[in-house]
Amino acid sequence: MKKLINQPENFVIECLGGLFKAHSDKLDFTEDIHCVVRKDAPIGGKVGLATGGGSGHLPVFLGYVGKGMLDGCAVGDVFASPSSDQMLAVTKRVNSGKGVVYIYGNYGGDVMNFDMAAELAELEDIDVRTVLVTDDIASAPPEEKTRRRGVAGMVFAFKIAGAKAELGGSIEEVVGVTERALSNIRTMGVALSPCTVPMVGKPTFTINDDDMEIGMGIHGEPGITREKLESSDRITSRMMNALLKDLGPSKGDKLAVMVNGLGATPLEELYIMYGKIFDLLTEKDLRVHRAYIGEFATSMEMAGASITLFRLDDELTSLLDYHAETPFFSQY
Amino acid sequence: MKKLINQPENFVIECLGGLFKAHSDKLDFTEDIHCVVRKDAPIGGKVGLATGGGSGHLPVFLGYVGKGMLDGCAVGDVFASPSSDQMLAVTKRVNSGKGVVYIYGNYGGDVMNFDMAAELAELEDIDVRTVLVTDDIASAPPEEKTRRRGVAGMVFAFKIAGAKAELGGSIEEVVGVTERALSNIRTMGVALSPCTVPMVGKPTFTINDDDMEIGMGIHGEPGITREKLESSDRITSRMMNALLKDLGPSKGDKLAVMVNGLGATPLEELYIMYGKIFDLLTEKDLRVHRAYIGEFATSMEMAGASITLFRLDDELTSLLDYHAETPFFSQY
Amino acid sequence: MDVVISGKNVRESLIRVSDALFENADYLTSLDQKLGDGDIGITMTKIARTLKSYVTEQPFEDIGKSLVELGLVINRNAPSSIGTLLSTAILRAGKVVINKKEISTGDLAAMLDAANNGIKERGKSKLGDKTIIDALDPASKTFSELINEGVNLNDASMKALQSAEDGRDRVTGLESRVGRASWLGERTKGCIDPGAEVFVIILKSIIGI
Amino acid sequence: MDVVISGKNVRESLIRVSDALFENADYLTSLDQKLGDGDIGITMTKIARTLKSYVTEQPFEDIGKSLVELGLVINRNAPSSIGTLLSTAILRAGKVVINKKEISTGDLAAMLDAANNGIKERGKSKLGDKTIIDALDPASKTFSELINEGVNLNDASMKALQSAEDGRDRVTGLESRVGRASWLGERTKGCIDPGAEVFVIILKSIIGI
Ligand SMILES: Nc1ncnc2c1ncn2[C@@H]1O[C@H](COP(=O)(O)OP(=O)(O)O)[C@@H](O)[C@H]1O
Ligand SMILES: Nc1ncnc2c1ncn2[C@@H]1O[C@H](COP(=O)(O)OP(=O)(O)O)[C@@H](O)[C@H]1O
Ligand SMILES: [Mg+2]
Ligand SMILES: [Mg+2]
Ligand SMILES: [Mg+2]
Ligand SMILES: [Mg+2]
Repeated sequence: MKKLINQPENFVIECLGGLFKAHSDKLDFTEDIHCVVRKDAPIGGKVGLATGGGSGHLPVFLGYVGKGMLDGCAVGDVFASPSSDQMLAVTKRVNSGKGVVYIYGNYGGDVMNFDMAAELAELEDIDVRTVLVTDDIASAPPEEKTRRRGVAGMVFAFKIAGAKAELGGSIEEVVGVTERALSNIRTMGVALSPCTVPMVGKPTFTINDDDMEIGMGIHGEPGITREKLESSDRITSRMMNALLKDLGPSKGDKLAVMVNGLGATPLEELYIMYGKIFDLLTEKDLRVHRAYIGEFATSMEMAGASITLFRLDDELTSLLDYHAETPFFSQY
Repeated sequence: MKKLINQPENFVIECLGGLFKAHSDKLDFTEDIHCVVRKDAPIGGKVGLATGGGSGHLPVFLGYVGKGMLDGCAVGDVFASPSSDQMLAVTKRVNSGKGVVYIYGNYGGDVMNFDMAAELAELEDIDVRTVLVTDDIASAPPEEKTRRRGVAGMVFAFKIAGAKAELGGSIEEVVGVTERALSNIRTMGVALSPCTVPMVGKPTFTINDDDMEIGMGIHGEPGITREKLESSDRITSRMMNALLKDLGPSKGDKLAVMVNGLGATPLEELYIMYGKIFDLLTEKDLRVHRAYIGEFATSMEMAGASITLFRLDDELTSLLDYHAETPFFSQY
Repeated sequence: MDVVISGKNVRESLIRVSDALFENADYLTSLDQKLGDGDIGITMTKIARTLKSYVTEQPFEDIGKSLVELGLVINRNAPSSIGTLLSTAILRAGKVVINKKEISTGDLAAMLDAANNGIKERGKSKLGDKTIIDALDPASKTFSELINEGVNLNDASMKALQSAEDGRDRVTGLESRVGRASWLGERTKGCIDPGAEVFVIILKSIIGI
Repeated sequence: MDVVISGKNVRESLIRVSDALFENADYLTSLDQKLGDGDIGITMTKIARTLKSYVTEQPFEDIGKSLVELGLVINRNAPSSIGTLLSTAILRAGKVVINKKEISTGDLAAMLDAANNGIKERGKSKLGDKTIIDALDPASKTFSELINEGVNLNDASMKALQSAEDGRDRVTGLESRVGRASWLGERTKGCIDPGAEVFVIILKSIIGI
């Protein structure tokens, strides 16, 4: 895959350089450029929200730093965790005294580093809580939910936590509602082509020209099955069956739906998928409250898409509807 | 290139089907599904704004139908013009009596069909004016500007016209300010890989693994030169030199900048380009008023990017800053 | 004695055109790939399909009215550059014979002339720009002259075809100056213009050779 | 007579570790490609580079303090799973000998034990999960026992290495239960765990073989 880049080693810092040149009105960094925070952080009286993770997934993660969403984000190398002291720096900067909630995807490197950051922050009397995102149903069976990876569903977690914090929720309330949201969020993806980590220079995996991998993760982690590419309707139905089985909604339930492009897949194809998803949900007497169709959590130039279902209750609905504004995501 | 589609013949109608299922609160269609209009069209007392063009460029064209932008859009097959009666249906639906302005890219099929639509509309006493977008500097020399193709710069034209119309401008004022905007807009693109029209089934062009085409159009039209892929900084500098030469801004001028991904190129790479663009402009004492970085006018899964420069005066600045809200573009 | 062309004749010739366009779709695409965006075969298939279904359903009682309608339907189904121009041509040709159940050779000449002018107006291009015009315009002129001189339909048609082919070939060495191909500049020299070739194919199949 | 290890000795062994990690980067990546995301070579190169530059600049006057600092720098430069675990190990090992200019074999045993516990705490994994622990834990136990029994440094080290290699090999046939590899399930059986192999390589180069 060809890239518009300079030295691969500089990929992340140059990307961040461009980011701050473009959005210096809204974003700032603290200590080092990998520690991205809202310009107005800390927001007095508000619980701080921080995330972190590898680069290569824009708008995830830093794209959700902004009003009504997150306060800060520690940015790692492509597909690699940031360090504990980067997360610590973010934590200190976004803490207004009401504590900081970490919300991020369940990957080993991130968990270890953010646990370290949390321990260090606590030494400085910052109350840190952690909510792990484990929405990828293809990564472990329901009995082992805690082993699941975190993928596009984290955007909904950011949204819910962000609204609750902005509305003045306590740290317990923010953690509580975010966990409740996550227990109602399920994602599954399909990949058609790999991506290339700039420093590695070759594709993360190989896949035949007429094959797809259902259930693949956003770093190219193995999915459930690799087989011949099928029609969009058929793939969508299969993913929806798996998601609905895992989520188990009841007739009349209200959902938010995200159809997320992994990178190379055109918006047109995401809308074709959404058309089918809408029909399948309608058949089952499930209502779509909001649809998010676009690129929300990517794997650089990977072709493919993921579907996220989010079952809403009244509070989750009003938090999802709450306004948000970041350089990459806005809703009014 | 692998696609998540069903029957290629149904690509456009299924995509539109998904669109209306997702955005029925904001969008409607008239006569046939290819005629997309604002749900609240016609807006009393407002000049109507219509565009049209082939599919495969989302968010262009229909993505800019909404508040503060366009009132309607006629949608063609992939990379093909809609028909004159589709454009006519849109025209009738968006006309509130103050006339309708067509703003679209300079492509033969579109010009002929929209001219036909305009003639037919005039028979029904609708005042139709046309503003052609010709921003792609790679498609013809400055002496033959009217031959140039319309590419990503059209989004700025939609924005300016949309704000002016929303603010109550007359048809002459809307046309005038849109033409002035376009005389200050220049775009140039670079392509690294082709895309595939679903019904054709093979790539629109071939390009060696280590080559790029500078100046390529958004349907794969030939550019200025095909050569070995260079670093992002070098490519960006070359495109910026050509753009600045053609636009001829003076020290201290204020610009809007768009870095537009063609499809497969990750956001990270667009930000790397923007970092360089910002530095080059700063060196030349040019100020960036607003930066738009993302996918605004695509070619399905083509890899590559375009840069658009838009020189602003006071009126253009305030029109650019005016709020807009469509399912694909919002600014507050 | 003057030849009289019935609605049935018109239908038959349009079915031949449809067949020829289906057959030549891939060949025409290969020409458009060199000069444009390679979609002319898709357009021709759409037109061929439209012709076949329209002609099968329509009695062509009023030849003019049927052709006008056909032009509109073609525009709806195949609105690319060449599709729009052909739809304009058919529509304009139809207008000349509105209300007629039979047409004369003189009508045919007037129809071809109207088609030619329609395409020129709609496309705003002129002889030498390397478009369909470069085949259509000389063919139309030759046909009108010969019919005026009393030459029979068959001979006039064959001479018109010769003019169309000559016109197409005359511009092959030139640069395309209109549409997508114009952006290729120099690189278009030596390539056959697909639109001119389309006209030759259509004319041949109308004549029935 | 007890062996005494100086700051200079520690620096030299860390330089050997650095060299070994550079050398084995591609090999380790090939293991991680089967089990994980294939980035372990990048991590090892980052650690090797950090070791080399840190060790060159630092006198290792206070061995413990230098190691603690080194651990922090490694975390900053290589915060992947294995990078974070190794940085934790070095930091914990350093804490045991803070303020010391020389260390004894007993210190070494305590350091290895602290590293082992540090990795267990940080990674929350246990023996048999098929991780670095499966090489490190038995090596640490063997070393402590032998040093306690008065066995000399060289023999104790060699036996510890043997335990590490045995531990690594013992889990190769098992399923990975932790980290990225755990998502591969069944397919991990028969693949060497890259983290366990990293520990063997590090231990070998500390010993100097
Ligand atoms: N303005 C014009 N006037 C006359 N003929 C034209 C014009 N533009 C295009 N053509 C003809 O149409 C042909 C290309 O048709 P088509 O493939 O439909 O174009 P596009 O794909 O660019 O819409 C050309 O070969 C030329 O003969
Ligand atoms: N929680 C853990 N506890 C102990 N060792 C672990 C743990 N997670 C991963 N490892 C070790 O790290 C190795 C993988 O390291 P690395 O490639 O950095 O992981 P990743 O790329 O997934 O962050 C594994 O082979 C394993 O030995
Ligand atoms: Mg990794
Ligand atoms: Mg075309
Ligand atoms: Mg064409
Ligand atoms: Mg790894």
